[in-house]
Formats: sequence, structure tokens, C-alpha cells
Amino acid sequence: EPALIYDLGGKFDKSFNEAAFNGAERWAKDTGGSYREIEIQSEAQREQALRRFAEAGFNPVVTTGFAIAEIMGEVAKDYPDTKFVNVDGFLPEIPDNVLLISFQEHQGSYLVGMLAAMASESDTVGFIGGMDIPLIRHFGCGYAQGVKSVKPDAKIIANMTGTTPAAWNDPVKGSELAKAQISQGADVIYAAAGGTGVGVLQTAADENILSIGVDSNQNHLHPGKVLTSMLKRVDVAVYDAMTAGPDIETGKSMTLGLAEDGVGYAVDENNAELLSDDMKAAVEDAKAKIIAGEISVVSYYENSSCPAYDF
Amino acid sequence: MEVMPKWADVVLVPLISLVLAMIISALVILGIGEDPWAALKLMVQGALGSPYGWGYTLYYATNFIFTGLAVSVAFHAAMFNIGGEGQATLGGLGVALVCLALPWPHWALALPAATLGAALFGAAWAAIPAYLAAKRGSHIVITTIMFNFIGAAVLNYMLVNVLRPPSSMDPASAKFPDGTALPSFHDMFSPIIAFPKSVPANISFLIALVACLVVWLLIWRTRFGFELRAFGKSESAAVYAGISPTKIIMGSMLISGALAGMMAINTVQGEAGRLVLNSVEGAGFIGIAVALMGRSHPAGVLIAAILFGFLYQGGAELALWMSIPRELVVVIQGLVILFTGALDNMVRMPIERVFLWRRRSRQAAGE
Amino acid sequence: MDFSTLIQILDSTLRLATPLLLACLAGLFSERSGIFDIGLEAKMLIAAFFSAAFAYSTGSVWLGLLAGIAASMVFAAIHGLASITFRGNQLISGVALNFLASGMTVLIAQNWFQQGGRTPSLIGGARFEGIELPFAIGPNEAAETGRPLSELLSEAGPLQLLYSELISGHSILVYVALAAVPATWWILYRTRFGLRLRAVGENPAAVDTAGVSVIGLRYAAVVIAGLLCGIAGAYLATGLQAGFVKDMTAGRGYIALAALIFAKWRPWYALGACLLFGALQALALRTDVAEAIFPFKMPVQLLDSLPYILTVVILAGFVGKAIPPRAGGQPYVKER
Amino acid sequence: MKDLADNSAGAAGAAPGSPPAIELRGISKAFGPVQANKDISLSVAKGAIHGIIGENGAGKSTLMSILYGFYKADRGEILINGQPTEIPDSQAAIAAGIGMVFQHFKLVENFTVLENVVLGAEEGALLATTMSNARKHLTEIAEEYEMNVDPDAVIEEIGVGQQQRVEILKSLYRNAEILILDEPTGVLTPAEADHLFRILRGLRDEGKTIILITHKLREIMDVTDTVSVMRRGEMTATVKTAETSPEELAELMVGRKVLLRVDKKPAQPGATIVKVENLRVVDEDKVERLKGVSFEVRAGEILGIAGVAGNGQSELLNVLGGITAATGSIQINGNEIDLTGKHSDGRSRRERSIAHVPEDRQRAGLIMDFTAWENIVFGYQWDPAYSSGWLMDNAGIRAETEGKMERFDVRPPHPQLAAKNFSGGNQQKIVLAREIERNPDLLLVGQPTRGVDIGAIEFIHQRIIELRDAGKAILLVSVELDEIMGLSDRIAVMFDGRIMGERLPAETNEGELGLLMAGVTNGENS
Ligand SMILES: Nc1ncnc2c1ncn2[C@@H]1O[C@H](COP(=O)(O)OP(=O)(O)OP(=O)(O)O)[C@@H](O)[C@H]1O
Ligand SMILES: Nc1ncnc2c1ncn2[C@@H]1O[C@H](COP(=O)(O)OP(=O)(O)OP(=O)(O)O)[C@@H](O)[C@H]1O
Ligand SMILES: [Mg+2]
Ligand SMILES: [Mg+2]
Repeated sequence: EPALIYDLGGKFDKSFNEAAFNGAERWAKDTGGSYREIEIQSEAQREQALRRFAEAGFNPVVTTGFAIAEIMGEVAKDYPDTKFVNVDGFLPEIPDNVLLISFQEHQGSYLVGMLAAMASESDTVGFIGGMDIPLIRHFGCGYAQGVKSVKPDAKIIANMTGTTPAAWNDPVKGSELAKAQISQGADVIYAAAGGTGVGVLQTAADENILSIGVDSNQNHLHPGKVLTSMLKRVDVAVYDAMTAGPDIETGKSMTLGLAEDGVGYAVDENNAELLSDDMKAAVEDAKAKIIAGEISVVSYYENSSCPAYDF
Repeated sequence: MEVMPKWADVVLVPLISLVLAMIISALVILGIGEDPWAALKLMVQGALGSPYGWGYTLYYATNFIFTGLAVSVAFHAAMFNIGGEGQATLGGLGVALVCLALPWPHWALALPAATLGAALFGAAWAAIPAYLAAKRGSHIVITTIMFNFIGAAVLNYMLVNVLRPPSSMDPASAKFPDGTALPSFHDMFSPIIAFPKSVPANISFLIALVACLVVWLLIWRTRFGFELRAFGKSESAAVYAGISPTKIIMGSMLISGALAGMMAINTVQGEAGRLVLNSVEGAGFIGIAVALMGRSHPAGVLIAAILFGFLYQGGAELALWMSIPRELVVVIQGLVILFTGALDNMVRMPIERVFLWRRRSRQAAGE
Repeated sequence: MDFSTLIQILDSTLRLATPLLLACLAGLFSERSGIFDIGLEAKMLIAAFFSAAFAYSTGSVWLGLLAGIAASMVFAAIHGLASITFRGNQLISGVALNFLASGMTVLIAQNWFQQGGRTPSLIGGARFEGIELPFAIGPNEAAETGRPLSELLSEAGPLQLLYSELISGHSILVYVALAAVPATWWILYRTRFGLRLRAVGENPAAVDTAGVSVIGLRYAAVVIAGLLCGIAGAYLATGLQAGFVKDMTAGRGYIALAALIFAKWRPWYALGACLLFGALQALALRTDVAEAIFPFKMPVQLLDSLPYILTVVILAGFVGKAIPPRAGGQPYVKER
Repeated sequence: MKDLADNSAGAAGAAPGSPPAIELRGISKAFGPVQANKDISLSVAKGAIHGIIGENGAGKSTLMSILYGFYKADRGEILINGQPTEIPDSQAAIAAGIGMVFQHFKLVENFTVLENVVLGAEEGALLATTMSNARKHLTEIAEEYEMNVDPDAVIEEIGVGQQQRVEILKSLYRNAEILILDEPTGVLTPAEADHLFRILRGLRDEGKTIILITHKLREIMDVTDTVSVMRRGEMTATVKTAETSPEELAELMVGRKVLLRVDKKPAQPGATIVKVENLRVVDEDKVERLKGVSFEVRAGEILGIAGVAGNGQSELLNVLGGITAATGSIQINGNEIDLTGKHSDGRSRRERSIAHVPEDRQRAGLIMDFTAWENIVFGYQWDPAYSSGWLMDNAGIRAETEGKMERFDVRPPHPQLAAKNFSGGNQQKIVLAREIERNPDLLLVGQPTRGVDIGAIEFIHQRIIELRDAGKAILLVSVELDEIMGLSDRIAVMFDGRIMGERLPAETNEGELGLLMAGVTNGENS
């Protein structure tokens, strides 16, 4: 029986934890299996949950968020028979029973950035992040590169919601930021801000401009108003890990990018009319080139800086 | 003359209140379709039934002792310091800067230095609101609320732009040198009590206990404490007695801030070994509830802090084994605060009547 | 900063100030009667959830509003029970309610809607729409003339712009909040109830010996606070947003409390304080304006904390000592 | 029970045979374990002024609060004009025509006079008409009873005498037929008290019934028709005023003979202890409160400062006590002391052997929530004598407190009891014990016997005289002319921030002092 440990944001964070939850639910429904889960409430519970689940025989133990990776690396050594999987984390040395899954968010963001630039009439696009942390800059940086690749002179307005945990759950502030960006000319806004993003998408729909969702497919929230969503298939990763069960291949890290369909952009009936064939063609072309290595999207992580936007 | 014997007031009333809170919690648990009896057993077993449980319960309690004492000290001077969150945040920064500054050879050296760093930074974060309150009459509640937000921004900036090792994408400081690692309960008590290696409770708990004693001495046995309480009870009388309001406001708030800051040695140095975003996790606000419930007395704070530690660890066990949403734990915490802290008279009044009646009938019999 | 930017910032100010103002006035009623209320946050949050939940289920935002107000009043009644009837600690009661609201809303939301602790998005009549005042240039006029709104606005004179953009177009609750200021003032200073309310917060014994029920007055005040917080919460969830998201009040109750102290517990000052806080927050959203004003690139964290820093500066520089209602925070105990 | 009075007769204006205005039967009331009233019966004829006396804590206020519906009696019956009447709250009392002026006024401090009068008796839901009618009505009443107050004055800005008028006006505004006054003269000047009694007599002559609680036997003899004595919660006697004497009442009250006059030897003044020159104080509102005050007090003498409250006496005490900054000069034992800055606070004064018994024991002299032993060192907590090392020597302080409580006859003699649980007289004794036992060179005393029962007054006066006889200087401020005349060796009269003149008690009289207090001089001084 697998176990799933969510990061501090909780499983209803409108972001990758919720995606993980969705993946697990889908797995449970498809296989009829059951899994154990915990939403930790404090830093100290990370290690506690890992050990308790491992001791109780859950296998594999799947975790989300980079913050748990380090302690997971240490705990894993004490439980060689248990497999540990982490989404988003990084470890310099990976123990044999650990699998690290990370996503090339910048690539997905690059593609939605291209779409944003193509859809924009004002040549001004917005980005709203939850908090000024490297992960969010990473999203924003890929997005900015995508925008600039289509319209080198386009203006990018970026805002971060705040510095306290409330920053991820303040849709009202998200709305106001969106309005502020709209009044500065933005007509497409990409939100990477958890629950705050709900407000961004809402306001964009109300004000009749386009928005871009994040992590999971949020197109359905406002049909015809959400240009697309940057998909980060945490749900797939979790689904696959649970499906593989105790036999999952570990001792390595896996990077899921465009090539692996780990990231992407959402196309469905809700946004079919928003994406012209030209737009799709251009994006598909870029996607192929990125996979082929012809276009290199710079990751903010590489040297903590972004070529397309000065955070 | 008191109506009730002290034990009834100190033990019986809180106990019945707690039971009431538990009954309502049980109804909520029933409401979401789980078994309340099993949940209760799990909480008690998981939090108090083993060294493992105690190792976590006391870890959380340590945080709440520090922040609870912080609120209490200020409270005695009639200062409502809601800035514990921000002061503890800055305390964490202090600990991190100290721990990262030198290749500390041994924790026995690092601990006093880090404690000093935590206290200094926490006190510094309380100093501006205190100064404004003393000199400009600014309301301490507003300024400390504002400083909570500002503190969060400072920490965010420091972690993202200054303390984060270039190679790491995690908004957190580098790992502290090994020499700063504090002895955990496992290291400290291993031959006598078998705390598992992983429990986060550490020597900071003992420091917290010492802090309780020191605060008790400070408030009730020193001249400064005497003056502080006098000022808190009656500013006009304090002025008559020649007690300087500035001295008391500044002194009490600096001590309060220092205590809140010291919480960081438990979380930042003791548990995490590095500084992360939001390492305070609301303990500053819990400190308010702890201080109020503990009637601003160190002994009361200690008990209330352990109660909250129990709720945290018990809640974690619930979350681990019963797939109970963490919001339920928050609800239980709210109910416990409500019943033991705010609705205590609902229990006390009838009990008082019983005691009064017994006393009267005994007097009547005696006459 | 040009004129239209100014208007946009002011517009944003008004929206951000509205929930603060309602909560602040709620606190004003409660604290003027001698009952401290740090549970403003809780009441707003519970109201936000129930208003959204009922608006969604019934399709009527008005029923939602009523449900939100009712929920908020239930919380107010618990606060009253603890702090008036049982003479408990008012601060603890408020803290406890904040915990309860934060947990309950998500629990119930998940139980009812299974959408990750939030309500489904509200559409149509389940939301408060902006009201277009007469003669204002808005979507209606754009639809009639068949020309885009932005074009119409760009042709408008400054006054027309001010009227159309800033005054017109808000949801009805914004106007309710603004109207609540003179109403509060009038109730407080021009009615019997207000006279007694102010008296009970200063010296409950005076009210008691004058033959008026202290308990009744305080309950009334606390319930009015519930009403106003209910509107504030409903405005967040059904006016500004289209649904409930967990913890969506995001600390606004505490800011409202700060505004209340800032306003020295007076209605018109409360308007000023909330507008000021709203304006500072609105300004912090405008990186472009900040960059134009300040000659250097500001770290986002500094920009983000600017409202709080400025509040402290203003408080220290221009606002004198705030004297709370004298009987505030203490239960009325005649005999022990 | 010793019942010497025949209540149905005697009182002026009452028709023979009509039922008493007030009749209490078997009233009992306990506060938790404290039995404040035990089976009390009392009847007061219509149109009478009835006095109630008793030691601090005897239960007088409690009984009257029950009559006014503020407290609920545990047992007993109330009859108003012969009708059994339930009085569960003050509203019922007001409806029954009862008005009460409490010992501690029940006024909203930051409201105007008019608002306070109207509160609870508004005509309708809106204030506009209520206010204009009330203003008219209030002016009428005020004129009728010669109680001028400015209806728009804010309570906290007017004197206590005025505040008390507001309380009485409140009752009259509500058409009270029965008026209860609990220690109304405790804070009044003799002139104000005389005025009050004129009003009370006028009200009686109109047929209103009045109950007056006071500790001043002279007032009882002056104004009442009948008087009751309470002891330890019981009504021990009711007598006709005309048939008793102060000495008898005092004995009934305290249970022993009480010395009603101060007994002291002539003063033996020594060296000058304090020399004050040209003292000036400007308050926050830029009003000059002291306008150049000069005097000196020598060892072994008591300088009494007489004056109507609010003429600068409080400021004078506060400057000497280190609470208020001032200009001018003060020398203690020949040394100049700071009047502003760091070394002008209360502690610096205490270090120079100046002790201070403040006018307001509850707001300044005591921390009401502190225990008696904590209050015994309050203000002197820095003294090394009270510490051992870093910590305060609490056990030592408690032991010392026991001694002081015994010597000052503080009842109950429990050092652990909080100050708020002592009666007013005993609270005052705690303050005096603390200040006098420091054996200061200069003792500042403000209103030492305000609200204190006669047994305690006698005691307090004796202690002050003893300190004088030990060669210490004493500066006494009191609005009680009796007290000033009885205790002082010299009397200075203050008016409008200035000393109008100095008199020797033997060579002056109340009339002359009263004129000085009103600012009338015969060319002397400024
Ligand atoms: N509200 C109260 N709660 C508890 N005990 C009280 C209360 N009021 C009075 N008492 C107690 O009841 C007793 C009678 O008090 P009361 O105030 O009636 O005395 P009093 O005769 O008016 O005294 P004084 O002359 O000092 O005014 C005292 O022992 C007092 O401690
Ligand atoms: N609410 C109360 N709770 C407990 N004791 C009280 C309360 N109110 C008054 N008392 C006690 O009742 C006694 C008499 O109180 P009262 O109000 O008559 O004032 P007092 O102490 O006589 O003051 P003063 O003589 O200075 O006017 C005191 O012992 C006081 O401590
Ligand atoms: Mg009395
Ligand atoms: Mg008295």
C-alpha cells in the first residue's frame, strides 16, 4: 500500500499538492487500491511522517515539494526496504531506494509564454507569482523567455503576492494585482500562485482578458477565458509511482520535460476557440525544437538569473 | 476569602472544560464520519503514550513555552504584544547568522551564542514598537501587527537573496555546521528513557524550563518585576511611586521579544539545522492563547504549552492514521481554547455554587 | 503618474478598503460597547464561506448574503456568550473563534462540495455584479453605442472619468459599506441606542444604575458586529470573488483591528483609516508607480511591506495616543 | 435590636398614620462567603431625612444598593409606601421613585452633564428632541434647587462637587421621591456640604424622603431626623437624632468610646526642613496651576493647607512628591532638589526622605490588585533593605508587614489579602503605615481621612501627631476644615494657585478661613 505526504500547503493548495492528490485518487479509483496520506502541519512532521509510514510498511512513500527531499534522503538510509519518491526535490547524492522526480517547468512555461505573446493584442502580458522564491522565478523566467521569443519588445509585468503563507491563499489580492496589471495594459496574465491564482483567473474572466492557469488544467474554470494552462503532470507522476508500487525503479532522478510529457500546455474544448491553428503550429514547432535541443530554454536554477526578465 | 478551594479552580474547572471541548470535538469527528473514541485513543496514545509521543509533544511545547512566556511578560506590563510571530521570525535569523558565522566546534559553545543571537534579534524586533509606544504613544497592537508582516518580508528577502546557497533553489539557508547540532532527547536520555533517534525534542526544552523559572523569578521576585507588575496594574500609581513608564515599556517588550526570539533555538537550530521560510509556523499566535490560558503565570504557561503540544502531536497522529483532514485538528484546537480559556466560567459558576452550598450547610451544621 | 492611473489606484483602494471598513465598523460597535473583538477575521471567514455556499446552492446572491450574515451572527453570539454571559476572556474567545472558523470552513466545504475546501465558482445571479450608476460610462453604454468601453473612456473628461471609473461600477456592498459610515455615526451620536452603547463601553455601572440592561446592550453591539462582518465576508466571496477559498480573509480582520485603533474608535476616522490602508495596499500593487516614485529598483519584499512600514511611520508621526473605551476588555462583574 | 425611635411620628411633613415611605424586612445578602447584610429591617417615614452610620465595611452601601436594585437580596422584603415592591434591577427602583447617589459616582466620564442626566431616561429612540427637552427640564430643576451646572460640561473636566450635583440632578430628573445619598460629603468642601444640606432640607420639606450615609457625625446631628447604626452587617440601633449625641452614636458604631477631638501638645518647631520658593506649574493645557507658591515647614510642625479642591493643592503635593514637574526652588534640609528631569521623580524624593500619602489612595497610593505586603513596599521596592541579593526578600517583607499591620490596626491583618479587599479606612491605614514607618523628614499627606470611619480617623490623626512629635515636618492638605483646624500648627490657605495667607489655628475661625478660601483678602498678599 502506498503512502502520500503532502507539503505544507496542504492537499487543497490549488497547485501541485492538489495535483498529487488528484493523481492518487485516480489511481485508487482505477485500481481499487487504497493509500494512506497526510497533510503535514509543521516542519518537524516531515521526518515524523516519513519514518512512521516507512515503519508501518507503506511502500512506496511518495512525497511532494522540494523541502522534504533532504530529510527524505537521510531517512531513506534507515529503511532500505522501503522505496521513497519525491516530486520537485533535489539531492546531490541519491540513495538507492529514492527516486526524485522533477519537472522542467520552465519549458512548459516557455510554451504558454509564447501563446500569451501571440494572443496579446497590447503586447503586454502579466505574471503573478505567489511568493518571491526561486521556484516561482523559475516559472516566470521560462514564461518571459517564451514571450520574448515571439515578441522581443513585448512588455512583461511581474508581481509577487506576498511574503507570508497567506500569499498563497489571497484571491482578493490576486484580483487586485490582475486589475493593476490590466490597467497597465496587460491582456494575458499567467498565475502561479496557488489559491491566489483563483482570483487572478476570475478577474481576468470578468475583465474580459485572458489568463493562464498552472499545474493542473484550469481551463474549465472559466471556459473561453482561460487561454491555456501550464500543465505539470504531478498527478501522472504520482499515479505512475503508485502503480509501479514497491517495484518502482529508484536510486536515480527523473526529469520530466516536454519530451516526457511531464509538462505542457492544456488544450481542450474550453479553450479550443482561443488557440488558432497558427498559434498551435508555432508552439508545436517550438516544442519539437526544445525537445530536439534546438531551442534552449534557460532555467532560472542554472545560475539564479533570468535572461528575459530581471526579477 | 475564596469560594472554592484552589485545587478546584486549578484542576477541576480546566478538566471539565477540557472534557466539554472533547465532547464537541467528538461530535465534529462523528460528523465527518470517523470514530471519535478511536480518535481520542489515538491522540492520547500517540502524544503521551510513549517516549516517541513525548518527544514530539515536548518539542512543540518548547516553542509554545517561549512564545507564551513572551506574551506573558509583556502582559504583566499591560502591553499586548501580538508581535511574537515576527520576533520569533527574526530570532530565527539571529540563530542562523550565528550558526553560520563560525565553524562551531561543539554545541556547548554554539548554543549560548545562538541563544544570544536569537534573543538579541527578537528583542531588536520588539524594540521599535516598544520605543514608539513609550515615546510617541503609538498603540503596541498596531505596531506589532505591522512588524509581523515586515518581519516576514525581511526573512523572505534574506533567505532568497542573501542566505540561500547559490546552488540551492530552496529558499532556505545552508545547513548549519555539525558542531551546532543540539543534543536531542535521544542523546540526552538514552540509557534511562529510550527516546527514538528521530524525536525532535532537544535540549532547548530544558532551556525553556529554565526560562519559566527565570521569568517567574523576574516577575515575582525581582525589583524590576515588581515595578513591571505595578505599572501593568496601575500606571498612575506607578508614576506616583517614581517608576519610569519608558523603562518598563522598553524593558518588558525587549524581554518579551527576546523570549519569542529564543523559540528559534528549538526549531531552527535544534530541529531543522537550517533556516527555512515560515519556521515559526504560527507559534507566535499560539503563544497568545497559551499565555491567556496560563493566566500569564509561568506554571500555567508550561501546562498550556504542553496541552498545545499534545494537540499538535495528537493531531499529527490523527492525520497519520485516520486520514483526518488537518483542518479538523485546527477545529479541535479552537474548541479547546474556547472551552478552557473563554467559557471557563460556564463551568466555574455552577461548581462555585456547589462549594458555597456545601460550606453553608457545614456552617449551619456546625452552629 | 497620470490621472487615469491615479483613478485606477483609487478604484482599487475602494475595493480593498471595503471589507476592512465593514470589519472595522463591526469592531467599532463591539469595542464601543466594551467587548474587544479579535475575532473579526473569524466572522468574515465564516460569512465568506456560507455566503458563497448558499449563493451557489440557491443561485441567489441575496440568499447567500443572508446565510453569510447568519453564520457570522452565530459566531458573534458565541463570542457574546463567552464574554458577556460567562464573563470570559474576550481575547481568548476571539482567538478561539479564529481557529474554529479557519478549520470549520474548509471541513464543511470539503464535505459539501468535494472541491478541495472551496466552493464551486459562482456565476450569474449568485454573484454581486457592479452597479452602473446613472450617467456613468460603463459596459451598458458601451453596448448601446456599440463602441468599446476603453474608447468611450478615453474621450471622457476628468470628472466624467472620476465618476464613471471610481464612483460608479462597484457592487452594491461597497455602497452599503460607505453608507454604513454615516449610519454608524448617526446611530452612535444621534440615537438613544448609540448614547447607551457609548456609555456601556465607558462605564457599564452607570448604564446599569440608570436602569438599562448592560447585557442587552452588549449583545446588541456584538450582534451588529456580526451583521457587518457578515456583509464583509459576503463581499469578499460573492462581490470581489466568485466563491470561497480557504483562509481567503488573509489577515484582513487584524488589519481592520489596527485600523480601528488607528481611527480611535470613531466612525469617520475609521473611513479614513481604512481608505488609507486600502490606498497603501493598492499602491504596493503598482510596481510601475513605485518605480516611477523611487529612484532605485525596489526588492519585491520592500514593496510588499511598504504599507506596513508606512502605517508605522504615520502612526508614530501624526497620530496621537489612542484611548480605548475605558471599560473595554473587562467583563461587567458586580459581585464576586 | 435597640430601637429607640418611633418612626411613624416625628418626621416632618408626614401625615400621621400614613405608611412609611420605605420599609425593609429581613434583608440578607452574602457576597460569596461574606455576609454583608444580616436580617436587616428598617423603616423610614415619608418626608424624613434618615441617617445611616457604621464603620467601613459594615454593609451600609450594600443595603442601599439592594434598595436601589443594584444588588439582589438573598432574602427579605421591600415595601415602598406600604406596597410590597419587587426591585430586581435599577429600572424597577427608578419606577418606584427611588434615586441613588453612589459612594463612587456612576457617571460616564467623557459624556457631558446633559448626556449623563438623560442616559436611561430618554424620551424616544432619537436624541434630538430628548436633548432639547431635557436641557430645558434640567435648567428648571437646577434653578429650582440652586444647583447650577453647565449642561455641556464634560464630567471629567468638572470638580467632584459638580459631579455630585449631576448625580442628584439625575435622580431629580427621574422624579425620585426617595433619594439615597451614600457618603455624599466625602469629597465636598464645607461650603458645598452646607449647600447640599440646604437642598436636602428643601427636598424634605417638599415631602421627599432622604437616606443619608455618612461618616461625619456632625452632619448626622445637623440634618437628619432619625439615624440608624450598622455594625458588621447588622442594624444595631435606630434613634431619633434629637435624642442622641455624637458621643453616643460613636460608641454605638465602634463599640467603645471614641475621641472625637484631636488631642495634641503644642508644637516645638525646630530647623527648617523644607523651603519652597516661587513654585510654578503649567499643566498640559497650558493653564498655570501654581502661580508662585512659597512657604516653609519646620521640623516638629504640621503645616495645613486649606482650600477648595482644585485650587492648586493637588499640584503642590504632586510637585513635592515628584509626580509633576515645576519651576522655582525647593530645598530639603538646605539642599536644592531637581524639579524637572531624571532626578525629579517619586523615587528621588523618597531617597531624600520625603514620604507621600497621596490624595487618591486607589489611583495612586495603592495597587489595588497587589497584596497588602506588596503595597507595604510599593514605592520603596528599590531599597536594599527589601532585597537579598538580586531578589526581593519577600518573606522578610511579609514579616515586616505583619508588624506594620498590627501597629496600624489594619483589619483584617492578613498580609496576603489584596488591597482591593480591604475597606477604605483600612486601605488608608496601609498607605499610612508604609509612609509613616519610613520615619521621613517630610511627610506629605493629602486627604488622609476621606471616606474613612470615625474609629479610623481618630487613629490616623494620632499617628500623624506622633510623627510630628518625633520632630518631623508634615505638610497636610485637606478639604476638611475640621481636620485642618484640629491637626495643623499653622494653616495656609490656597486659592487659585496662590497662598492667600497664613493663620494660626488658635487665632482664626472657620469664617475667616472660608473667606480666604474664596479668594477674599484684606489687602494682604497679592
Ligand atoms: N460587590 C461586592 N462583592 C463582594 N463583596 C462585597 C461587595 N461589595 C461589598 N462587599 C463586602 O460586603 C461588606 C459590606 O460592604 P459595604 O460596601 O456595604 O460597606 P459600607 O458599610 O458601605 O462601608 P464603607 O463605609 O466603607 O462605605 C464588606 O465586607 C465588603 O467587603
Ligand atoms: N466588586 C467588588 N468585589 C469585591 N469587593 C468589593 C467590590 N466592591 C467593593 N468591594 C469591597 O467592599 C468594601 C467596601 O467597598 P466600597 O465600595 O463601599 O468602598 P470603600 O472601600 O469603602 O471605599 P471608600 O471608603 O474609599 O469610598 C471594600 O472592602 C471593597 O474592597
Ligand atoms: Mg459604602
Ligand atoms: Mg467608604
